[in-house]
Amino acid sequence: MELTKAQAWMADFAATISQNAALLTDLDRQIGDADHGSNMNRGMQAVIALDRDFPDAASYLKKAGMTLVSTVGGASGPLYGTFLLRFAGALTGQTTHDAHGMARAWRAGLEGVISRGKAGPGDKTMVDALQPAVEAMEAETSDLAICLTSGLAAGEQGRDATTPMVARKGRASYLGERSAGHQDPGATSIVLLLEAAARTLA
Amino acid sequence: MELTKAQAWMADFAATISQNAALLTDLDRQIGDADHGSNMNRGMQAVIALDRDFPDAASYLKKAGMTLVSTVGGASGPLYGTFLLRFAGALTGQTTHDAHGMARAWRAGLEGVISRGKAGPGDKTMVDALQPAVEAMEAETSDLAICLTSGLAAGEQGRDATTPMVARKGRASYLGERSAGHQDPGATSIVLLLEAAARTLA
Amino acid sequence: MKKLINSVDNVVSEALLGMEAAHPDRLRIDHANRVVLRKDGPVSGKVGLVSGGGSGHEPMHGGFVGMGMLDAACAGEVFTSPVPDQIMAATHAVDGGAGVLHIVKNYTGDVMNFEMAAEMAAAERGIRVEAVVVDDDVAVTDSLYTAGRRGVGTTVLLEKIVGAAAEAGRDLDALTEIATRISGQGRSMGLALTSCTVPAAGKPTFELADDEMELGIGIHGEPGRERLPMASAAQAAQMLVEPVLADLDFTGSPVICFVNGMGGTPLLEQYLMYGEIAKVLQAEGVTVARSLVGSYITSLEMAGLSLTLLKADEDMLTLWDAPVNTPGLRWGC
Amino acid sequence: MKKLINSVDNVVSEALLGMEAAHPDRLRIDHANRVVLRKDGPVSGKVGLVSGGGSGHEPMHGGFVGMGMLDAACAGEVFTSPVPDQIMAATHAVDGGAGVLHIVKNYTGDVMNFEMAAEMAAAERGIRVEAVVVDDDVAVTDSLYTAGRRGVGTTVLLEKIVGAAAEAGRDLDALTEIATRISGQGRSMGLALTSCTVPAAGKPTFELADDEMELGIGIHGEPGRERLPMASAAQAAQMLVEPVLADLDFTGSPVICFVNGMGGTPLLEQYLMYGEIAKVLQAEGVTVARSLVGSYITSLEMAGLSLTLLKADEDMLTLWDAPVNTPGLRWGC
Ligand SMILES: Nc1ncnc2c1ncn2[C@@H]1O[C@H](COP(=O)(O)OP(=O)(O)O)[C@@H](O)[C@H]1O
Ligand SMILES: Nc1ncnc2c1ncn2[C@@H]1O[C@H](COP(=O)(O)OP(=O)(O)O)[C@@H](O)[C@H]1O
Ligand SMILES: [Mg+2]
Ligand SMILES: [Mg+2]
Ligand SMILES: [Mg+2]
Ligand SMILES: [Mg+2]
Repeated sequence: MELTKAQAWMADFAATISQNAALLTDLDRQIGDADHGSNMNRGMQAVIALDRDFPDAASYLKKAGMTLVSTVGGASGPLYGTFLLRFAGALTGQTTHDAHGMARAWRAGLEGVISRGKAGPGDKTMVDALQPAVEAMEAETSDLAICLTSGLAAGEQGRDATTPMVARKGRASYLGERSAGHQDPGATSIVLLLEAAARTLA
Repeated sequence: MELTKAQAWMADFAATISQNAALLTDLDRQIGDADHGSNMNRGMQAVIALDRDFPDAASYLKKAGMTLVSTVGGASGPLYGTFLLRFAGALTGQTTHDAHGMARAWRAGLEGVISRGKAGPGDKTMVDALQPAVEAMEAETSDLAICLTSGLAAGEQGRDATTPMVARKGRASYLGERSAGHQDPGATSIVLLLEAAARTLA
Repeated sequence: MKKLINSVDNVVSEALLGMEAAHPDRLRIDHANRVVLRKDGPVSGKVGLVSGGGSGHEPMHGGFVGMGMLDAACAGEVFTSPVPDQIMAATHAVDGGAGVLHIVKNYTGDVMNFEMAAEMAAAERGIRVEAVVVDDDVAVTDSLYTAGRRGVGTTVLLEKIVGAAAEAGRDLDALTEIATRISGQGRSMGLALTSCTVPAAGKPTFELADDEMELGIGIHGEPGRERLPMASAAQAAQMLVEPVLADLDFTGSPVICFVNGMGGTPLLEQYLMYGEIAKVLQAEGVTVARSLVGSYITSLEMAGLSLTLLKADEDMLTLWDAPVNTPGLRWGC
Repeated sequence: MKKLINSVDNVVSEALLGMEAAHPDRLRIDHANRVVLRKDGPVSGKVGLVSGGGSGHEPMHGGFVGMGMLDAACAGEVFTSPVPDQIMAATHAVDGGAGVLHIVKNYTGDVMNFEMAAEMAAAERGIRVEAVVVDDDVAVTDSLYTAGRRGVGTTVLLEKIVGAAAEAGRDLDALTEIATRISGQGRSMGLALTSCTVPAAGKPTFELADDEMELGIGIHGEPGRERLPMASAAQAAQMLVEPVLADLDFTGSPVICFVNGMGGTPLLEQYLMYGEIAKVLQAEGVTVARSLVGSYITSLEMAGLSLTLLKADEDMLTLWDAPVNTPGLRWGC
């Protein structure tokens, strides 16, 4: 992956988060603590304020991940941070920039999220958008653009599927049955990350 | 004054206060601390709960005054209590029950209020209803009923006249100019006392 | 109205039951008279300090009963001064033979009820009673012809300092003197973001829109002097400090700075405001020697803040630092 | 939204400025990392106690820093856990050579951020870090497959008791053991009459009608388990006590009873509720050995109350009584 692409991805994601911060916070108000939008926005503003001088995409995304860890807090900070750190780790040493590599990087990120947060499918978390997205990418490795758009489509479906779920992880789990009927904020922001990727990384 | 009349007066006043407690508290909410109705009601309920066995009106009204002092608190407790104590004192030894005696008793009560509270006419307090009422009674001593109804009429006028006043005594004084435009709660309850008197004491 | 109560008539008496259950080691409560008493009182040879007022200002006054502060507090109905019977009962209960000082906030009702009680206590038992009337609220225009200023935040500082002086064995004259001096050297100003609801009234005393605040409020949920558009913390700090400094020169001696939450304002905002106020004071050349931040003299659940400055001297600071052991204020022991 | 702030982005950092200005004698603040530190720390040879979490719960945790309680508290954004950098900075700052104990409330974010910090502190500096995770809220159904219970009121009691044990020189293993035991023996339940407004969100997290209350709330303004019609104080006391006693047997050993205001509930109601709760506990055969009443772990301006019971033993009671000198909790010195 080229450095400029990685930077365009983060810039696009930051802009999208900023536009959707109120929506994300509002979703979090319903089943959480009303801060997912401001958390992500604070973090992504710090990411785009980073120096633009990096040797490659991997070192840039690593720094972006550390920045999220250092500025976001809450559940999403370590999770998004770990995602980018692992994503960057999978890029390191990659020479070709194809759909295979892309899917591998997303898979690495997903696994970081799972190992940090211990959530599984159906727990009503960002994993429910991220996991189907990664699986769809892995099934579409002929073309990078197609890979990313099918990842996005699967992520959207995964996000929508969180609405009826009863949360078992994160703050929403405290609500028990009352968490059903609300879309998960973290799954929603993952789709924004996928959208930004589809727009910038192909 | 006969004991039964004094007791009828207090019973009537208690009932009237109870019916108007919300109104009095509401007036007090606007320029005070929203308790004049509940204060007076608490006191008058205690008065009507008194034993009915008294040698005469004077000793009964003295006990009623002490009861108000002991149960009402705030500004109105000492003021209404002192009013009744002095009123009762003026009855002591009175043998005839005429308008002269009535006016004298109200005058004594008024003077008690003034010496306790140091308010003068125009300070926007109960004195602004009580003082013109007493003066009207003193001017109509031919007939007891007429004496009381003219006292009431003058008290009503005095009460109405408090509305434009800027308070100089009591809590309303803290509002300065903003106290203008609101009827004084204590002047309002004094008119209820005059109404009860006009209904029961003639 | 939503409150954790059983019935509007029993709020005060039931709260006193809870207070007694929570502090059996330090407090004794005369429930018939609604008087909160120091468990180990009366202290023989010590001047008894009695305060009190309407309820709804907790921890003041009941929470300030204990070693180094008050000997008794009379709890009136919510926002209604106590009656003379209560004050007499308290005065008798704390009399250790050295006389009793009444600490009264300047409200017509409080002043009259304490006066009647003092007259009766003196007549009935020959107890020597002195009184200090606290009137520190600069929001109120003062004049010979009015009821004067309200007593607000300075009361807390006064009860602490005079309490320490009484504990140290000073006599009634000395206590009356220092109490009067403190009352003369303290000034306060408050603002509210919301009103509060007196249980018996059932609805808020006044209404404020979402973009309004009320400047110059007292402690009874009453409206203030001026309704203003909602201000920033920095502006609000100016609005509180300025009228206080305009009323009394606070430079040249150590000052106790007391930033008080009105009940519904979180400590987070109180600290933020303390920071803003400290900045303004520093710029004005005021030296803060001691500070107190918290909700100590409240108006039920009102959101808002008051500032109290007390021009102190070394004696007052030493008394301020002396041990105090009450439910509401405790240090040094 | 009406708050005494300057801008929603600076609430926490400006409140820390105010806190430092108010307590220069006891606290030192690392503003870059938003860490509240004990002025006289690190105490050589003593285990360092670090806690922290989202802001908006004041006085917890920053107000519990000082002799006999915490060595450092990390202040996250409002209701958002601190980041690993802050926790690492705190861990380094309090290390007196005897290791560091992290006191973490069981929220996904808090747990993950503290974990990352502990990993990094151990890797970078070789500091031995242990952690205790408090999860005492019986409103949350607990299971192996969920995030588990929230950490609420027991945290305050734990920080006091373990703070005293650390001050007494106990080592990291002993502190971890007693902290874990306290966490296992504390249970809490809360209710709210109103929600609260996160500054950055600008409106209340949930809405409650004038005749509704929310049972089983946490400390982040989040809705609870059940919306119920508004209850009397006596009923509310039952609703709090019953699930706590159903979860753990509190008879047979001394109990610390902590009745906590959520921020917007006046002390008058808190005491009234304490009385009601004490009655129910007595009827259930629970022996209250110590009690604490006040707003110590709050949700900004939320009106409501929580009950925490801790099954204590003589050692814990002695540690509870030991001197503590923090802005939020002070006695014995
Ligand atoms: N254990 C977990 N694993 C994966 N994702 C999680 C986990 N816990 C929470 N999340 C995600 O984090 C989101 C909430 O993030 P945010 O609101 O920023 O943090 P917090 O819950 O600490 O306030 C949830 O919507 C959910 O998608
Ligand atoms: N100094 C005074 N002299 C005469 N009447 C007064 C004085 N101060 C207050 N009042 C009367 O008392 C009324 C208020 O009574 P109430 O609300 O029961 O007491 P409080 O003001 O203590 O709450 C006022 O409306 C006024 O008529
Ligand atoms: Mg959240
Ligand atoms: Mg009134
Ligand atoms: Mg009153
Ligand atoms: Mg959060």
